[in-house]
Amino acid sequence: MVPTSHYLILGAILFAIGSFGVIFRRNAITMFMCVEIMLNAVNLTLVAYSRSFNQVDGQIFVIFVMVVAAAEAAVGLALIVLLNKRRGTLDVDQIDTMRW
Amino acid sequence: MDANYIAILPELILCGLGILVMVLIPSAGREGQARLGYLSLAGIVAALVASALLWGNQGTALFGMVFQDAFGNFSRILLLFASGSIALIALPYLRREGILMGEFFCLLLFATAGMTFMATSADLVMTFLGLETLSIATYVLAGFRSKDLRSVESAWKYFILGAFSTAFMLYGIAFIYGTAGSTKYQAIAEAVSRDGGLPITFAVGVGLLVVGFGFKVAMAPFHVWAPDVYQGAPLPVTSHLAVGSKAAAFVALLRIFQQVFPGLEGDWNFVFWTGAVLTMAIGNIAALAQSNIKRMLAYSSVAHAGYLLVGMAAGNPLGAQGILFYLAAYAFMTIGALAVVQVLSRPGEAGIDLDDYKGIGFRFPFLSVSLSVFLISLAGIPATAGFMGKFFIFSAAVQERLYWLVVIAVLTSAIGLYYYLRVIVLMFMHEAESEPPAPTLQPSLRAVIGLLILGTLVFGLYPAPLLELANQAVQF
Amino acid sequence: MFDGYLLSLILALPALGAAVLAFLPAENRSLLRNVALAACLAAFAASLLLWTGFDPSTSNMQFVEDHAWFELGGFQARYALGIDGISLFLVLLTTLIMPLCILASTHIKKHLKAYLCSMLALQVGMMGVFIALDLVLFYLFWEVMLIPMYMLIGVWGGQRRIYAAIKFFLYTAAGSLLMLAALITLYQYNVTPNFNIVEITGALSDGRISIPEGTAYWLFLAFFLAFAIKVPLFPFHTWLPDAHVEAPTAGSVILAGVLLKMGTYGLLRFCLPLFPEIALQMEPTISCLAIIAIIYGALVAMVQPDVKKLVAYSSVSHMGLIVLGIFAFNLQALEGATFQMLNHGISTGGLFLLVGMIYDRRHTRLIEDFGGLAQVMPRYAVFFMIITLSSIGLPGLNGFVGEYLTLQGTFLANPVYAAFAATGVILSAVYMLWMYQRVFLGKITGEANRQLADLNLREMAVLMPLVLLALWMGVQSSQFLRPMDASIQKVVDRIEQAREPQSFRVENLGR
Amino acid sequence: MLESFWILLLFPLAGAAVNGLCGKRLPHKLIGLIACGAVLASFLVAALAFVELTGRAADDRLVTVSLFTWIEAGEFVSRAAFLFDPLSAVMILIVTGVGFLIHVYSIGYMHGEDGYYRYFSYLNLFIFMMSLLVLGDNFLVMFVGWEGVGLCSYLLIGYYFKERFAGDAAKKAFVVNRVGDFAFLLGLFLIFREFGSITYLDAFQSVQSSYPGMETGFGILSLITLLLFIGATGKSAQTPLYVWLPDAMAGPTPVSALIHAATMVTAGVYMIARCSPLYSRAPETLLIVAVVGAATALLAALIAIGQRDIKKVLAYSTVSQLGYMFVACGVGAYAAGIFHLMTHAFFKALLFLGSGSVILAMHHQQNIFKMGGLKKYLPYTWGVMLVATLAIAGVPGLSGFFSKDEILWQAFSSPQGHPLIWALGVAVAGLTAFYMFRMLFLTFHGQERIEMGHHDDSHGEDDHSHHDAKPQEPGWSVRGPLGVLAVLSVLGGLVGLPAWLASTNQLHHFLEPSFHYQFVPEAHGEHSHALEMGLAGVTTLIGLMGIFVAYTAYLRRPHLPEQVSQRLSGLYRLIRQKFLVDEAYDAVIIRPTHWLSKNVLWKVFDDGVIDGAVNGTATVVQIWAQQLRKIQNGYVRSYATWILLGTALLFAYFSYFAA
Repeated sequence: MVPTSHYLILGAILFAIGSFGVIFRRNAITMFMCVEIMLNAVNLTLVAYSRSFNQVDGQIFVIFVMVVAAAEAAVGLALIVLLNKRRGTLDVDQIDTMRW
Repeated sequence: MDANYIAILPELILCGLGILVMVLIPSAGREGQARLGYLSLAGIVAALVASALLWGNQGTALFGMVFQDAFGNFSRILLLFASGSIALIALPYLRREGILMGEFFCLLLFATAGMTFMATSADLVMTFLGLETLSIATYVLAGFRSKDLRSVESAWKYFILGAFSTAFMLYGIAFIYGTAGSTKYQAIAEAVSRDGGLPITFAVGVGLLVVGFGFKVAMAPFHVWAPDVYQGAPLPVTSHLAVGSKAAAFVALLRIFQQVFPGLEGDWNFVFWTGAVLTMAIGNIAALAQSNIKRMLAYSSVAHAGYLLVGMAAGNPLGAQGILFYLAAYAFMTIGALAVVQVLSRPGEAGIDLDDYKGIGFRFPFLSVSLSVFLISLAGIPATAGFMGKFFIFSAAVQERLYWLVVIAVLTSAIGLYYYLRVIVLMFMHEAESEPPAPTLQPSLRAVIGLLILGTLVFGLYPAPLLELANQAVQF
Repeated sequence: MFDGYLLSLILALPALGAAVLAFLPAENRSLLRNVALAACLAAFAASLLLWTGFDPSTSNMQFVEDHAWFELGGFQARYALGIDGISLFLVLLTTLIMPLCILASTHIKKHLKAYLCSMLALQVGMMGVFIALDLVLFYLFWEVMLIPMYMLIGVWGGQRRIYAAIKFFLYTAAGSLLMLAALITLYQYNVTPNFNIVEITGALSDGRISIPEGTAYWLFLAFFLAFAIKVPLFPFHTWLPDAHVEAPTAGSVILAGVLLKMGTYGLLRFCLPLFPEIALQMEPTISCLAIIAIIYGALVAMVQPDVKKLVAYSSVSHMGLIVLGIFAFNLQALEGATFQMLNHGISTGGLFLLVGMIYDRRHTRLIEDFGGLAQVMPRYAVFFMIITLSSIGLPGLNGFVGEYLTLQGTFLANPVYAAFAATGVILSAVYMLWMYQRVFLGKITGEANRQLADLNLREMAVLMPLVLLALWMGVQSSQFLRPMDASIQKVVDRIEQAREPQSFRVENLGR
Repeated sequence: MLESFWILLLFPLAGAAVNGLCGKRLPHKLIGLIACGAVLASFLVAALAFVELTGRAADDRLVTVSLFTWIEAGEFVSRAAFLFDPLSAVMILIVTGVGFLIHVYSIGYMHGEDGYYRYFSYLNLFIFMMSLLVLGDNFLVMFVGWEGVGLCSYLLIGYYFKERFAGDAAKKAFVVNRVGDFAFLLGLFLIFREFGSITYLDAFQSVQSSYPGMETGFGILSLITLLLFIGATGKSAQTPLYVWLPDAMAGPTPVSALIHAATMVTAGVYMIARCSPLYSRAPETLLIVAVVGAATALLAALIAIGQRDIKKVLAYSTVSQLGYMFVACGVGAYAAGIFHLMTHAFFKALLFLGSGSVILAMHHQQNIFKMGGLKKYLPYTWGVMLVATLAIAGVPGLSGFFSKDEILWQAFSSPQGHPLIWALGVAVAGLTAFYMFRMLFLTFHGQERIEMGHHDDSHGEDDHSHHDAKPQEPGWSVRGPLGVLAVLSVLGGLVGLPAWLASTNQLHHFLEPSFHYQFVPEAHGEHSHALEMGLAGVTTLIGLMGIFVAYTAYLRRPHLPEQVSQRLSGLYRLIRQKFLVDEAYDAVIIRPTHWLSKNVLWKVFDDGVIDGAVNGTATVVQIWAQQLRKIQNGYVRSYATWILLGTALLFAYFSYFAA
């Protein structure tokens, strides 16, 4: 049996990858995908804990997270489409109308 | 453990009505959209009445997922009041901008439901759900003026950064769950008090939780999104962001840190101390350099988050009481100020540069005086609720001997005086450069602004009733 | 007749006047003026009842009103009003100056309604400062009055009005915010159930409240800074010349006549009774600043080319003397200082009124633009002379009594201070008379000066009360001093108690 | 009448008020009548009270009346209370008597001037203030009068306020007096501190009990008396504060006579006499007083020699004569000082009024070198002026002789005196005789060098009409007072005949009770009448010599002065330029202070340092603001970095804390 800590470490690595992805990728969709990676890293962590406690609370939570992530994805992708329409690019570094 | 749906009646009303509005949108026709607005408003009022009627109930409901207590009800009333005013203010705005669509109200209803859930939540899952309900609805609201790049950009920035910080918060929740074995507040509190020294993962979890809330309340350095997003979002949504979502996050924070983690005291109030100092300083100083009133008010909103964080840093019941009072005062003055800005702006959100305010003082006396009152209250000058709020919060901090924090708070608010006063200077002391057409002030708006002024002044002069309610609310 | 709510009435009358004004048509200027004047006069009449009903034999607060206001963390802030011998005349001074200011504001044409409302609001704030007994209430009034003053300077002021208004506001607000912090801190040590200054002082003096010395030191500094800025004490005075020069006449009059007194009143009411030990410790520093203010203010006043600025710097000098008197800690000096507060209100207020009158005619205040005015405006010259003499402390007029008592008291405390401070006697004559000479004496210079009209009836009606009062206070001084006696004695006793730490400690052990 | 002597204060006050408030609408005759009537009434009251006072026993000659409490603060009490004793009786008689004469004179002199009512109002106010000064029963009431007469002096010097110099002179007088008052005030503070009261009698009693004998060394008493004396140097124009008096001649001539010769300037002498209980116990101060008095007498006499303006000559002469009075006080001979004060009031008032008559006749020509030979046109004026000049020159038999002689005798013989002081006094007597006769000769005798004055258009339109006319004697209202004063100048000395002429010096005897608390040191030895008489002879001789020199230089050999001045050009120039005292004050005090105030305190310190710090703070915050807003660069990735950074910090903090 794989110890819980392994899942946790994997989760942490995934989370770190996701968060650095958000910072270093310039494409809007990729950025959003990186956020999804982070959410899934959390899901993995939750499930791992849930299993270690032998209870389902964490797993139920994961389902909630997935639902929320789906809703977020819907809104987010719609926004990205809109953004592309208004700005004509998905390069986030060119989206700086408002600053200072 | 039972459902006790009565306890979540306000949320049920909001959600039910939200669904109903959504369903009715297509059939209402162009003219009917406004009626949907009034319907939503009625729903919010009904929810508010329901919350008031629930005052006095104790215990938990919805299978232990929500509390029923004075704190929750106080927060609900506060949040509902904010949303109600915003709905009323939004109607003429949406009509003017040509985006009068029922979706706005339905999203507002959902967001409000999310906020009230955050206020009553007894479980991190519930808190998360409330937060996300609020957030997702607000992402859309921020981009509601979809024809305008600024609005879309605002929505996008809010969305991506919001999701980013939510991920941190979720990760934190996961750690807390992993340490305490439950997401229920009570269980976590018991775990904290049972085995005092919790493993590092718990501490990290709490820290990450702070990131999520810090983002919502615009605590430095998690405030970076606020200026851009506030500036780009439609004006009523800016109000909603500045007041509703911030207040919801604060009450949730309060509940978590006052009710669940009192044992952690020494650790997290340093975080809030630092956060408060940074937030007040950055908000107040950066606001000095702004030329757009909306953006200036965004920074001001950041600064006010700082003052509220002073109350968090105090971490005592007095601080909680002060925060609740301050949130109410803050709702009056910020919604009021942005409402006046809205009235004075022109279609397409033009005319919101500070220069546009030159010399309007004696031309539109009602609006200018109202704006002045709200700004004076924001500046924390007495005879306004804003002063009383600051007074209570600083008192709480002093009670915990956080003298330096209070001194810094006081100095930064002295800096803050400058930019609030500058607007008054522009309005009353400069000559107009052009002759802008008189803005139209709908009776409903006049009524809302009047009401908000009344609240600002009455609670500034006689805070006792509100203060007493807040006092009851913080008796967890 | 109005027992029990006389003070509230005095407070409410101007507020009521402002409320009525808000609903009157803006076009009917004379109606607006008359309503405002009526409100002020009513307040003045009501305040006269305070004097007639005042009992000079006690140091207790009189005409007390005390109602619950709000409760916070176990303390009660209360709507507590009351006056004693220190505040009695400051209240009267306020209610007297206001109607005169409204009478003297006929040159205001722009936004008259707002102007009058600001004036009345200002009056409420200033009155409140002098009569509030609750610390929170005091602070509320203290800050409230900033806004209308800010508007008066900023909207109806001169060329650089905006700079002056903002400077005034930020300078004073910065000080008062620190006071707020101190005020809050003070509560941490409070054992009385409320924030009443009298009760807190009482508890401090019988040892029920004790503040560690380190804390008390900072608290004192915070309070002191707020008051010192308001006074304004050197080196916190630079807002004053700008504010005075730019403010409209009535604004300057109120600023000099009443607003500055709030600073010295605060020192007397709060700094001394609350922190007598620290006051004693800090006395050398503060006295030195006060002496510098006296001499420095006078010297800088001497070389000002603008009459208003000259009077402004002379205020710095005069107020320095008041501060010096307050920190001499004996009855003579404190009574002299309190008396001098009234004098300064009358003489400097009068000077600003006079300067305003000539400014209305010539639209300049530069001394070099004038000359020989005594020939074209003899009545004006006479009034100016009398007020000038009052300002430079000529015996027989009010200024002398205050100056003399203050210096006498200071001398008893420290002869060297008094010797330095008394040079102000010489310098004030130098700058005032030199200015008078250049403006009024000699040949008439310039065609514009030849055409000037002398004072009209209204203007004389504005000045006459001040002149008569200057005479009355100069001759029948004891009528004004006697009501102060008991209250000031109490402050002195408080300081004396702090001077003898030994017996104080023994008392504490006994408890 | 004695118990209600204080009502004499009311008449001039009422007169001043009536003339001041409604004088503009009153006819000139009535104005004069009111003013003169008021002073006359005061004089009559004073005279009646005086008579009653003399009727009482010597130790009962003291009346105090308290009207109301003026200032009260703790132990500090000052009542509006008045004291009538021999000293104040003599003073008030001089003040109201001479004052009345000068009022009458003014009716003629000021005829046709602008602001006639203003003049009389001020003059009455002056009498009121002077009476306060003299009658007050405590230091503070005296100080009211003290400053009040200063004010009147200011107003009257500046009477011709259209002229620049009048305004300058008025301000100078006030400010210089203020310098003295500064010290005077400190003296009062010290008196209250030491003796617990500022009422004369209480304070003196306390002095007597705490200082049974003289103070040794320079102690508190010396300090008090010195401070008061500095006040007196201001008011009574002594070194170093005499500089205002010559300038004060800018005022109308009757004012110079009343205020700047007869009454106000003698206030210092009165004050010292009043405080004799203090002074007599402070030998150190007495020495200073005597030396300052003598030095002033000499200095002013020297300057007087070189003056060309008739009034300036008289002004310096006044300074010089006041010096005598201070010498008297300084040697402890207060009564002698008061005696000289009185005679001086007579003859100096007469001199001024006479010179006024000349000036009037010469259409405001004041330069004695543009007069000459006026005796022909103004015989009456010449006559009275001659009497007065003889009196001041100390010619035996006239009032000035007796009073001056007594002072010199006391300077020589009193325990505090010194032959050196006597010698100085004698020298000054010679100089006095010289410059007074110089003036008289240049004005009335010798060649006619008449050049009429071109006084400014501002006073009296009718002046123009007869510019070419010869000088004429003025009217009765001018001549009358001159006559009375001439008589007084001759006979005034009889009240104080010296011991070698009469058994009792009546004035001394009368004043004795006022110096009750005085400490009288034991005399060192007996001096014989013969010595006193001999010394008087010496003085007289010197005086006659002075007259003779003046006669030689200005009548017999008119070229002599020029030759002498060429020979001694340095000294002469120094005297002509009044020893450059004014210039020195200007260069050492006034200019540096002004420059410092303007360029350093105001421009550099106030505007630069303090305001610079204030505005600088604002600028710094603005700069921060500009920097801070740069964080908000609009890039969402950078925002995410900030969030991550914050998270990392939190992470670090919490892991550190939990560990």
